[in-house]
Amino acid sequence: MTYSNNPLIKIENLSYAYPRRGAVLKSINFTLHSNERVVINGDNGAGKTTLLHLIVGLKKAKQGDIIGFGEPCKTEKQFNQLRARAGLLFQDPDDQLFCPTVLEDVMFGPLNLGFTKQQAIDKSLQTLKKLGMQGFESRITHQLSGGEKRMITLASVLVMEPQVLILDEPTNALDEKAKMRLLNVLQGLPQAMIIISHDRAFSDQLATRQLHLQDGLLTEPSKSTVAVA
Amino acid sequence: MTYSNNPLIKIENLSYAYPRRGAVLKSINFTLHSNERVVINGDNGAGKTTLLHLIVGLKKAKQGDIIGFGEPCKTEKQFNQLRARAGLLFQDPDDQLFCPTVLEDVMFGPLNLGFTKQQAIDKSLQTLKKLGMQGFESRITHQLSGGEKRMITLASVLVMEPQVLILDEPTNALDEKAKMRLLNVLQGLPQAMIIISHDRAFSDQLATRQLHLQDGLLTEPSKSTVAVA
Amino acid sequence: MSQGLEHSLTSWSGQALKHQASWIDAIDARVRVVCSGLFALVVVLSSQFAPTLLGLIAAFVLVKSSKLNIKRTLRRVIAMDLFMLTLICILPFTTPGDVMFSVFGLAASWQGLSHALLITIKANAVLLVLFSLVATMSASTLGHALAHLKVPDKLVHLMLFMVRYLDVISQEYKKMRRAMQARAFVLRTNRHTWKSIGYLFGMLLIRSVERAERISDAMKCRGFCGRYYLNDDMKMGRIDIIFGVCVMCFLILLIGLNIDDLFK
Amino acid sequence: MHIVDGALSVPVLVSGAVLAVVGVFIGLKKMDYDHLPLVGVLASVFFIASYIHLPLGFSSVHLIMNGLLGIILGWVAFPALLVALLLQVIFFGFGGLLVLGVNTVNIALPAVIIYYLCYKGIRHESAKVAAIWGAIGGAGAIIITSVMVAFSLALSGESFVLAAKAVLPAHIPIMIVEGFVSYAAVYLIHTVKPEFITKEKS
Ligand SMILES: Nc1ncnc2c1ncn2[C@@H]1O[C@H](COP(=O)(O)OP(=O)(O)OP(=O)(O)O)[C@@H](O)[C@H]1O
Ligand SMILES: Nc1ncnc2c1ncn2[C@@H]1O[C@H](COP(=O)(O)OP(=O)(O)OP(=O)(O)O)[C@@H](O)[C@H]1O
Ligand SMILES: [Mg+2]
Ligand SMILES: [Mg+2]
Repeated sequence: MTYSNNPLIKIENLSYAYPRRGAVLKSINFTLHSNERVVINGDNGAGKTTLLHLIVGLKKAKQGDIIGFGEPCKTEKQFNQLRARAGLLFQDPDDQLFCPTVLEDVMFGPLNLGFTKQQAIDKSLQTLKKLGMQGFESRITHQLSGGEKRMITLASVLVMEPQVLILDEPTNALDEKAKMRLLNVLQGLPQAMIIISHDRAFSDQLATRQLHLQDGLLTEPSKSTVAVA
Repeated sequence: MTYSNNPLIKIENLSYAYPRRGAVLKSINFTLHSNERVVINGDNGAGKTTLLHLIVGLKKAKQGDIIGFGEPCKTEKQFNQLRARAGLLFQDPDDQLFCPTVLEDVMFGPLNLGFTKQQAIDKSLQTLKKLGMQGFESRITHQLSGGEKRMITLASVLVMEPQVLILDEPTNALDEKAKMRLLNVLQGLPQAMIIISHDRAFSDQLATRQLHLQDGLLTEPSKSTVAVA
Repeated sequence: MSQGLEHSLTSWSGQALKHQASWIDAIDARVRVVCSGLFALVVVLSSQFAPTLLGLIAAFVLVKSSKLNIKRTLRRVIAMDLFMLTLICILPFTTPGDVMFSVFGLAASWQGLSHALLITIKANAVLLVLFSLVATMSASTLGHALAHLKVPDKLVHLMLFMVRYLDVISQEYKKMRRAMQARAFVLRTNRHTWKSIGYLFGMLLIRSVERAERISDAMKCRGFCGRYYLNDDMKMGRIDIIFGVCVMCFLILLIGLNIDDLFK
Repeated sequence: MHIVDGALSVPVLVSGAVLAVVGVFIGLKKMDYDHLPLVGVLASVFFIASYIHLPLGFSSVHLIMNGLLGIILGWVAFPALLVALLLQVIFFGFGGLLVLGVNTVNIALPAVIIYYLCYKGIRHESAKVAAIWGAIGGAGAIIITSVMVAFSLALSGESFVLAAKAVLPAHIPIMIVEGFVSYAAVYLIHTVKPEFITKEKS
């Protein structure tokens, strides 16, 4: 694989600790290039979710740098711009679907980006169609099934046209069929991705690179278990 | 395997429908004998959780009989006795842990069964030890990792000394290591079990019999896909 | 857009109720909200039987034409706080006036009875109108209507959030409650019960707070920076104006009946 | 606890509405958009609390928990409870439309009073002490609420005075239950996630 010169996301020496706990992440280094799909796995509580939240600035690292699309991010404003270009899919879809209807939920992002209402509606309908979810726009979000909720959250992230997709355990509690469907959709997307998954079969089919998070360190497990540093 | 004459749990013609939905379960028949470990799989929303809740009377069936330990169960009181002998592990451990500390949570069951506080403490400590969780008794439940939570919920069910264990997707969101640990513990337990799992590898190693729930029917998939009826 | 959505009556409890479409659905939400508010004002402030009774009849007509499920509606009206109903039963005995009958030396008066009846009629009329005009819209439509009626934005969004998460949290509550039941827990009148319920409630609070944090994060991730958008624009049509005028005329009639009685 | 439409006199209705508007206004001022999810979710929890029926002898009582809500939310309890009560009227027919103001004040004002009374105690380092303050807050809020309900009835006419007198004793069992439940709830929160109550609210 040929990497373009400019990494999309670059993390340098990132460390994090929760109050009254030992360090969760210890000096992590990581780069995401375009066309990559990096799967990160690791034990429960290894700090995977924490890492993703640090990347998009939902938590602030005490130490280390996050460079998104060539620009170092420090302030809330800088992270705000990063978030528009790096879409995060949460572990629990219920956290992400906070509007009463599907259309309102998908429109929420574009409206915040400054699109007019009509543009937002058009974009949302297009995105829903692309994911094969046309006809769902006036459904009530909390009455959807688990798999449907997952698809709508994906739509609400994709509608913002991010350059990077960040997915936190997208297959959680999905059955085989829903998993296959999601896999197909994700494989068809052009974006670079960072994916957390415990699911071997799923990650093997999706990943261009796999990493393992353990004891606060990010390691490349397959070849020689050497710390990526 | 030799079946004893008296099945532990017997279900006859059980049907269930949620209001304003089609039937979820259509005339299910099922028997659990001692020493059996039956794994049930099926798609999201197939009605697996519903079936388990019906068995222990958390939902009441409109039609059909549930015979637990030789006695037909109809009233809440009868089901309450059944529940003391058939322990149910919920799909999400967070739903089951509601006390501040591990010890209090494990004690909850024995206290409900009418044991004194001291007896309840003794029983709980014993059970925790048996599962290799000694030293956890004063930990705060909410701060445990996913795998630890699963073990504590298992302890809080086992402490009631049930004759049957009913497990709803016990490996959900567990990492590989926690899964192996759970598998070992479960294989070492003498109880008959009903287990729901999407996880092939896990169920293949644990099951003495596998069933498939689809379209409201419980079928034996492996041999000839004939309805068990 | 919002038409054809699920019935709001039970939308938070997650039951997909079949909402029977009726001509009421075609009326602008703002008109419905304002009309029911004014109706409540006029009926509650009436001092005579005739206008309240007329109001109740009008409420029945609305219930019929909005095709509410009669059984469910009745159940809800009867569910009106039992505590208040007992209060109403006390009234005849505490109001001085012409004696109707007496029990154990306590005299029940006609005036008291008529007062109690008046309260019952008023309360029911208002509720039925609310059920048929307001409760038949989806919660989000109601929210948008309130926002257009200059109810503060924050209050409207608070309502929308509540409607959205009532279901999620009540599911969580039910699951935890079932898990307790599965461990042979039975509600009794003792400290073990109260302690367990207290723990359950506390845990529910903590989980909800953590969820709220995750929701805020999810909103930030989609570019949210402190400003909400409401996306329904509402237009008044002919049917809205006709309906509004009819209700106004009816209310003026009710007011007139009151005045008429005052002059006698 | 919910007073129905039509029972109260006009002056009581009007003063209730005015007080409620003032309270809601202060609450909204103290609530940022950032807090919306938190307040919305907490209000939902309290909405659900009113569906928890506990047996008491031969009858049963349902939880109100406005004391605990006040301890957590302070003045923001006003908008939260207004919305919760509005939804209860529309969805379930508890209470009424015009008495919404009175009902909101009757439940939210005690919550705010408890907030100021228990502010210090609930932030005590010891979980047990904090829980006792929680119990005081839980039971206290019910007492204040029932006094206020009694007053709104008594002020609405001679004939309601007896009913108003009956309100207080009727609430004593609820008060006891609520005290115990609040004790356990605060104890749990204090052990599991102390920063939830001890952190300063912005
Ligand atoms: N708000 C918090 N306060 C204190 N500790 C926390 C907090 N959130 C997470 N932790 C702890 O930090 C560690 C890492 O959590 P994180 O959620 O990142 O794990 P994870 O790898 O995503 O696990 P999972 O696979 O279960 O999702 C865990 O030990 C967790 O208990
Ligand atoms: N309270 C409810 N009201 C109405 N429908 C419900 C309710 N609970 C579950 N259902 C529906 O009943 C069906 C069966 O649900 P159930 O939870 O038993 O599925 P499951 O097999 O356990 O799925 P999963 O693998 O996702 O856990 C689903 O279609 C679900 O949407
Ligand atoms: Mg995680
Ligand atoms: Mg299930």
